[in-house]
Formats: sequence, structure tokens, C-alpha cells
Amino acid sequence: MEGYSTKVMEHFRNPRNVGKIENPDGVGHVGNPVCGDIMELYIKVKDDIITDAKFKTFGCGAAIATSSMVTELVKGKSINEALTISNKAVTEALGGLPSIKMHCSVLAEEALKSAIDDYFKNHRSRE
Amino acid sequence: MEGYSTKVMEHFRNPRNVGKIENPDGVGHVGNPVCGDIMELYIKVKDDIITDAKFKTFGCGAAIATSSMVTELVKGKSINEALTISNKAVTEALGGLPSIKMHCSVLAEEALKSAIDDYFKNHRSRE
Amino acid sequence: MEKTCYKQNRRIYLDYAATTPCDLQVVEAMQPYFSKIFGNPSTLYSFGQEARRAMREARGKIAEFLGASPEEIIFTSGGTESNNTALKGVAYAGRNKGNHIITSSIEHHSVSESCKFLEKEGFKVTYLTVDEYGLVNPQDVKEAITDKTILISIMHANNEIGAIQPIKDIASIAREKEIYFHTDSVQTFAHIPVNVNDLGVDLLSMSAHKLYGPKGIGALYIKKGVKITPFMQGGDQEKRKRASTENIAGIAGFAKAVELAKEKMGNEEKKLTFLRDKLIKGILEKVEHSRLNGHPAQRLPGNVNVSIEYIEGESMVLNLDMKGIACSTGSACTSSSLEPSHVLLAIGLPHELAHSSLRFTIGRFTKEEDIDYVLEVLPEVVKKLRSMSPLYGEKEK
Amino acid sequence: MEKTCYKQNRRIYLDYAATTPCDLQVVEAMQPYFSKIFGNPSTLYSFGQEARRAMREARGKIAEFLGASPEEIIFTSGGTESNNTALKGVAYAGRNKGNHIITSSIEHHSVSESCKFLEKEGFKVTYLTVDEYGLVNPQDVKEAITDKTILISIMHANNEIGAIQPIKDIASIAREKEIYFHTDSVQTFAHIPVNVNDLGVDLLSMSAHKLYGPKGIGALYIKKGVKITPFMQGGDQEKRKRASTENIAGIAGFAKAVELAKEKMGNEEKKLTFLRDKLIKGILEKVEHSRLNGHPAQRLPGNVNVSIEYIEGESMVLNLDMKGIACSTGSACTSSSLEPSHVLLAIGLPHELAHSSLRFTIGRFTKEEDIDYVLEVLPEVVKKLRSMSPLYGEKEK
Ligand SMILES: Cc1ncc(COP(=O)(O)O)c(C=O)c1O
Ligand SMILES: Cc1ncc(COP(=O)(O)O)c(C=O)c1O
Repeated sequence: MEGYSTKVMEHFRNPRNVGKIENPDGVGHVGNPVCGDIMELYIKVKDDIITDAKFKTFGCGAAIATSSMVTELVKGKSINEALTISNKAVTEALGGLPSIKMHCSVLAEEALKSAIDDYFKNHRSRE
Repeated sequence: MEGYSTKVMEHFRNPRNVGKIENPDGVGHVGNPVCGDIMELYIKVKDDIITDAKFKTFGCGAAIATSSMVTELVKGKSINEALTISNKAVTEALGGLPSIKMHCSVLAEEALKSAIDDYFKNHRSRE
Repeated sequence: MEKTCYKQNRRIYLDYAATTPCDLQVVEAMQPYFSKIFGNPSTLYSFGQEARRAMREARGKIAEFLGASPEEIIFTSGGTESNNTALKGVAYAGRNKGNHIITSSIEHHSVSESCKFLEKEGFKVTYLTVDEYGLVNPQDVKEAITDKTILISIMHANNEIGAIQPIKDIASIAREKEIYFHTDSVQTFAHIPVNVNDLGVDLLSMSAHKLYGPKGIGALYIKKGVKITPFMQGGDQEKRKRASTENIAGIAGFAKAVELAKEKMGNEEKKLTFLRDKLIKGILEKVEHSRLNGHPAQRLPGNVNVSIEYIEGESMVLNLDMKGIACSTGSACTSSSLEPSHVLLAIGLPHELAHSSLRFTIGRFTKEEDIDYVLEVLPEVVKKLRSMSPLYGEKEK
Repeated sequence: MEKTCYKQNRRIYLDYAATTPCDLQVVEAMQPYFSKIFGNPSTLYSFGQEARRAMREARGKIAEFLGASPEEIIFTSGGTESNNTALKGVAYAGRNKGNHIITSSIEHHSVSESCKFLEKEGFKVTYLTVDEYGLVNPQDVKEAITDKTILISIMHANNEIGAIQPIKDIASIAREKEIYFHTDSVQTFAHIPVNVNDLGVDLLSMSAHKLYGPKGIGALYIKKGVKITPFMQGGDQEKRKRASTENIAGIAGFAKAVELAKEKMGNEEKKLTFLRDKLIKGILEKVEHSRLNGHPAQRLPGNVNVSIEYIEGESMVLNLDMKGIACSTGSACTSSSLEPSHVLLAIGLPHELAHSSLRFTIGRFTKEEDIDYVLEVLPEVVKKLRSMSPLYGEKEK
């Protein structure tokens, strides 16, 4: 396999925002054991702003690094801004990913979307 | 290719009995340019004994060595004895030949037979 | 990965099944053949004949160690080529007799991909299942045989879980039915006793870089009389069974590695078995929710394969690497598919356990303290990763 | 051959087209990769990633020298494998488009045997004739194309007679018709300028041991977008185009050899051409009834191929070896058939002249005095052998 970038390894070694949020405003669950990656992403929202984000991930180095990165990217953003965070943005923020690991960034995006969906479901109806 | 034996190389380096015999009692011509080996074998016969033998050969190392060896083997032998010299005898006397070179020993045997045939034709009819 | 992550002092290599470092004596044995005795062995002149002589000697050594005769050994570029040659070579040459091949579901990809290729070419392949330990049942082989079967190929020992197959029994079934039998011996040759007569095989694959020899050189034993269509086609080298200018340096290194193995194998087997069992026992004791994959006893001396529940293999490998430990996983991380190891699935592991696997393979240069260090470090790594795992969390709930 | 026959002081190697000694800098460049940076490049941990980095660097160097991008280069075990991969790889992958291949009658056996194999598998192959100099006529290529043609393979320069083919012209015909074009560049790469864009080829074969690199390593350029079915099947190495654990030491040596070639090629070409022409001129002047085979100018810098009438090639080679000179012949002596070189027959030589051929190939370590020595020794050898030749005798009569 191609090696991971410095940034990926840095996030892998010291992942940010690991854990759960008690009483989260939204939770995203994506992936499954068959493909080998499972992400759980928790968000806390206040006044339309994501004030906190945490994750738990079962997965490879890229899965952990993208989880870490997406929580970092999302914190402090409004829900609408957060919705524009694509897998590409996550990948770029990590200085790239090996091509066979691109699906992890997709998973991270999906985890975020899924958490926001959950937030919508819990707190308001989407217009 | 497997290498040649010491004996083959010795005969190749210092071939015995190179040349023609003037007024030979028998001459054998075998081989052709297509297969890359041509042998000419000359014998001198006195009282049914091969008193001299010489050769000229166009061919590989084995062709030259087997030519040399067959002339050595045949000298001093009676015609009947000479007729029993097989390609195997030539090969053995040379300490073996690479398998892809066995045809050279066959050629040497044939050259001898052909020279003896020629001698019969010239000097007496075979019984 | 950047430099800093190797700043630890220890570097412990525990992936000997992937490849081994060359023994220094092997490196030395190769040196004359690069620039001094460099001739093309097919040539007539002295430069070539010297190389040829070295090759003959090397072939003789390897043949002797196998219980074969030198003419029965051809050199290849490695285990992959040996397997491609055996499978495709026998298939094409035997096509007039039949088109059925029997193999197992846990073969190395160089066997299974060759089989898949042959399926596209009109051959039928039976992939035998294995039991929970990764063992092929000889009875299954017997039952799979049809009157079209021309080849049976079952690996001697599996590279992932180390399961050693009952090759003798399978070979004798093949012999009875006059079907060619091939075994991939890449993981066993020079590690445990391998004698072609004892085993009763017709073809056997080897690779030098698994036994402290160089990469890029291997061999295939082809029993006298076995017909194969050459795989690597071209010149007349290797009795027309394998074309290409011979890699004499590689061949000399391979032979040296075999010579060393001959000397060391008995003791090494004991030492590796001891370390292996210590590591297995230690992991199962120290790491909750871990399990051994493969057979506890019918197993390669150096092979440890475990699944550590709730965490994923690659992230364990990377964390262990950060601590200076090199090992591997059967998780899908390094392959282009998302499927984890076909071997782990074949022994019945659910996907999550297959993704949670870790393989340590112990070798000549492993010390007992290396094993101790792994046993010290691994639990920490597991703890760290489990704290991140949504699966572990769930379990606790 | 026994020891005594090498007792002369001089040992002059003039068979660089068969194989070259490794440059000492190449040997040095390989050393770290045997026991230190020995990891399997497919692995994740540092041992493997270091090896991977070395491989990436090597691939980059070779790609750059060719005018290719790194992803377009796969490493193989040599020229033979590169040719097998190109021919069989394109044929199998393109089978749904057509089944016709065009090649020449003077290709290396690794191309022609691959073609013969493919013929048995249902492909049709056109073997183009060459002119008296060994050159393929591009017009013939054009005329041979059918709507079933999926591949054209013409070697860049012939290994026996050194004839350099009009590859650019042929490639542009292929491109126009959208047919893949492969060239066997084993004899030209790193000897004369080879740039895949200039040449306009889709696939190009290389072998390190022809350019002062190690034996057992080669490469294949596969232009982006060209589809091949892998030849060596197994693991996921080389972007799934070539399985087997990568021979990193070999790859590093290959790259070093290319680096050296880059530096030296221009001057070397001039030097070799000078020595070549001196040797040709000398032989034709000093040896009666001799003739040059191949084209006088459109010829590899180091290649001299002559026929010396009335005497046979192998016996010349052996006699020259006794004088310390290593060269080769297109006579049948070293092959298992009795047919002499297919190349010499293809340029129209009668059998006896083909059997009378001698090839000297000059290289990096050849000195002018070596050429002088050959010119001194060869006439004696010829005289000795002619005195034994029944053909020469006849002629005098
Ligand atoms: C069981 C087995 N067979 C075949 C191979 C292929 O060997 P190589 O990498 O030398 O081609 C390997 C290792 O990679 C292996 O473990
Ligand atoms: C033109 C040509 N193609 C292919 C090859 C085969 O290369 P290798 O011996 O590295 O397989 C050679 C040399 O042997 C050659 O001269």
C-alpha cells in the first residue's frame, strides 16, 4: 500500500475528539463490520452551531484519521456550513489519502451527514 | 549448454590426425551444411588392417573431437574390429558428451562406416 | 509516515512470513556473481561455464535437501512464478486428458488467481473448504476427484494461519488415481522437514526470500516425467522449462540459504515453537476477548495469528509499528478490495473477527525479549484502540 | 572445460549482448536492500515503507529516463517476462476485439515463443519477413493489418545482428489504426536514446542485466490506458499488474544502472561505435571470405556480427575462448535444435554461413587494445580451423 501522509499519521497517533457525548443533539452511525469500518459521530448543537463533536471508530488508520479530522473541521461551524463538508475536504485537510483508502473519507462525510440528519430529526424538520 | 569434458576439450584443442590421405583406400563423407556438421574421413588399409586414418571436419567442438577420437580408435584395427566401433564407444572414449551433442558421435560412427564402405567398394566385395 | 514515528530504539521484526532479511552469509555468497562470475550460463566460453558450474552446484544443494535430483529443479523468480508455472504448466500440458483441478479455498493468491485464470480458459476448479482450524480433509479431496481431474494443488502450510496440511495423505490419494499433485511449500521449505519422496508430491514450489535468501528467486520441483507447458517462454534455459537469463547471484544466494537451513533447521524449529507458544499463551492471557486462529499444534513453528475483538487489524499494526514492532493483519487494509483475508473467512470467522486479526511471525533473529516486549506493548495498544471503538463500548453497555 | 585452458593472462569479454557484468556502483547500490531495508514493500510498518520508498524512487528514475510516468512502469524478472507479459497480456485482454498479432521473423524467442503459444490458443500471428539487413519494412506492417489486429510487436534492435528497426514509423502506423504497439527494447534501452513518446510505443520491454544491472530484474512500460491481463498472477503488487514480492535489491540495482547510463550513454555510444567499426573493418580486411551480417550503419553501437566462411561458429568460439576471448555464435551449437539462428536465416544467409557466424558485442569495459588483440588472434584461429575444414579444402581445389 502507499504510505499515509504525515498529517494522517499525526491524526492517527493523536486522534482528536475521541469518545461519546452524553445527551448528544445528533448521532451518526455508519459502516458495518463486513467492510471493516464502523464510525459513530456525536454532535452537540447550540443556536445552529456545532459546539462539540466526538467519535468512536472501529477501522483502519485512515478511518480513525478521517474521523478525527471531520470532528475537527465541524466544530464551530453552523449546520449549513457543516453540510458542505465533503469527503474531498476531509481528504485534503489530511494531505491526501492512499487511493484504496478514499472510502474512509466518504464514510466520514456520511457519518457527519447522518449525525446532522439525526439532529434534524430530533430538533426540527428540515425545510 | 553443459560443458565439454576435459577429454573432449583436449581432443578439440589438439585434434589428432587432421588432414587428408593422398590416395586413400576409403573415404567417408557425411553430414551437410544444413545441420552444421560435415565430416570427411580417410583411411589407409593394408592386409585388412587400418594403418592410417585422417579427417577433415566442419563442425562444432564435439564434431572435431569425435572426428579426432574416431581416427585414433580405428588406427591399427582390423576392418572387422573397426566396424564394431559404435558412437557409444566414441562417446565413452571422450568421457561423455553433452546430450545435445550426441549426434556428433553418431556422425563420427557414420563417417567411419562410410569410409569402410568406400574401401569395400574399391577393393573387394563384402561377403 | 514521517520519520519521527520510528524514534523508538527498538525495532522488532515479526513478519518473517512476509519476507525475511537475507542472512549475512547469503549476501556474502552472492557477491562474486555480480561482477566477477557474471557470464551467461548458456554460453560456451569460460565466463559462462564458470557461472554454469556455480549454478549446477546450487541446484545440487537444493535438490539434495529436498530429496530430489538436480534435473528436477528449475529456478524461477519466486513463489508466485513457481505456482503459476505449476498450475498453468500442468493444466495446459494435460488439457487433452481432462480439465478439472482441485485446490483449497485457503491457497495463496498465486495459486487461486492462476486457477481463476484457468477457469476463464475452460478449466473447472473445485475449491475445497477447510475446517475451523484451516485444515483440508483428505476425504474431501478423494470425493472431489472426477475422471477429468488432472491436478490437485494443496499448499503445505498456510501463510496466514500457519496450518500444516496432511500433504502425505492427499498426495497418496492423488498418486493412487494417477493425478499430478502440487504443493506450495513456500512457507515450509527450509522451516520444517520437506522431502519430496516422503511427501509423495509431483511438483513443489519454493521461494528464497522466505528462508533468509534474496527476493526475486525461487524454484519449482518437477518430478521426472511430469509434463508441463512452459510458463515463462523464450530461450532454452532450464531444459526448456523456464526461459530467461539465469539469475546466478540469486541462485547462489538461495543455495547458501538452503545450506544454512540444513544446518540450523532442527534447532530453529524448536526455538521458534517455544517463542510461538509463549507469545500465543501471553496474548490469550493478557488480552481479553482474544482468540487464536488456526490449529494449536499442527502449525508452523513461527506463526501466531490471533483475532482481538472490537478493534481493527490495520490500526493495531500501525500502533505496534509506532512502538517499533512490525507485524501484519488479515484485515482488508492493504488490499484493494474491502474483503478481509479469504483464509480467515474460510475458517469460519465472522467479518469483524477477520478484520480484527493480527499475525506475528517469528524467525531466525527473534529473541525471547522481543516476545516479552510485544506482550508488554500489545495490551496497551489494545486498550487505546478499544477506547475508541464503538463496538467495545456497546459491549460494555 | 578444465582449468588449464584459462591459463592465458588475458580475459576479454565481448559478449555484452548476452549479459553484462554489474557495474560496481550498481553492486554497491544494492547492498542495503538485502539485510537492512529488506521489508516487504506491500506492508504497512516502517520496514516495509522504507522499502516502498526505495522502490518509488527507483521507479521514478527509470520512468523519467524513458519519458514515462512512474505508474506506467512495472517491474518484472527480466526481458523474457516483460515480453511474455506484453504479448500474452495484451492478447488475452484484447481477445474480444480481435485475435490477430503482427510480429517479425527476427524477434527474440521470448516474443516468438509467446506468439507460438498464443497461436495454439486461437490467435493468428503474422511473422513479417525482413530484408537482407534484418530490417522490417513499415509498409509490410501496414499491409498485414486486418480488422482483427490487436497487437503489433517489433523489437527495437535485434540482439544478434544489431539491426535497429524503424520503430517510429511502425508505431505511427499502429497508432493510426488504434492498434497497441509493443517493442522489445532489451538491447537498446540505456544504450541508445529510448523515449516512449518519441518512439510512440504503448508497451516497451527492458532487462537490467543488459545495461550493467543485475540479472533477474526487468521492467515493462505499459502506457496509461493500455489494458493487459496480468501474466504473473497472485497478490496485489505493482497495481495488480504483476504479482510476487518485489525484488527490491534488484530494483535498486536496476535504477542505479539506469542512473549511470543516463550519465554515460552519449560518450559510450560514440566509443562503442568507434570500436565496433574498427573491429568490423579489421575482420573484413584480415580474414578472407568473411562478411558482415546486419546493416552497416543502422546498427547497435556495440554489435559486430560476421560470417567466416568454411568454418563453424562454435569451434571458433571455443578456440577464441582458449585465447581468452569470449564471444558468441548464431550456430546451432548451444541450442537443442540443429537449426542455426533464425535471425541469420531470416536475412537470407544460407545454412553454412549461418553456422559460420560470430558475434562480438562491445561494452563499457572494452578497451581499444582488446579489439587489437582480437584482430591479432582471430586470423590464426580461422587459419587453424580452415586447415581442418573439408569445405575450405574443396574450395582450393
Ligand atoms: C504460501 C505462499 N505462496 C506463495 C508466495 C509467493 O511468493 P513470492 O512472493 O516469492 O512470489 C508466498 C509469499 O508471498 C506465500 O506465502
Ligand atoms: C532482444 C532481447 N529480448 C529479450 C531478452 C530476454 O531477456 P532476459 O534474459 O532478461 O529474460 C534478451 C536477452 O536475453 C534479448 O536480447
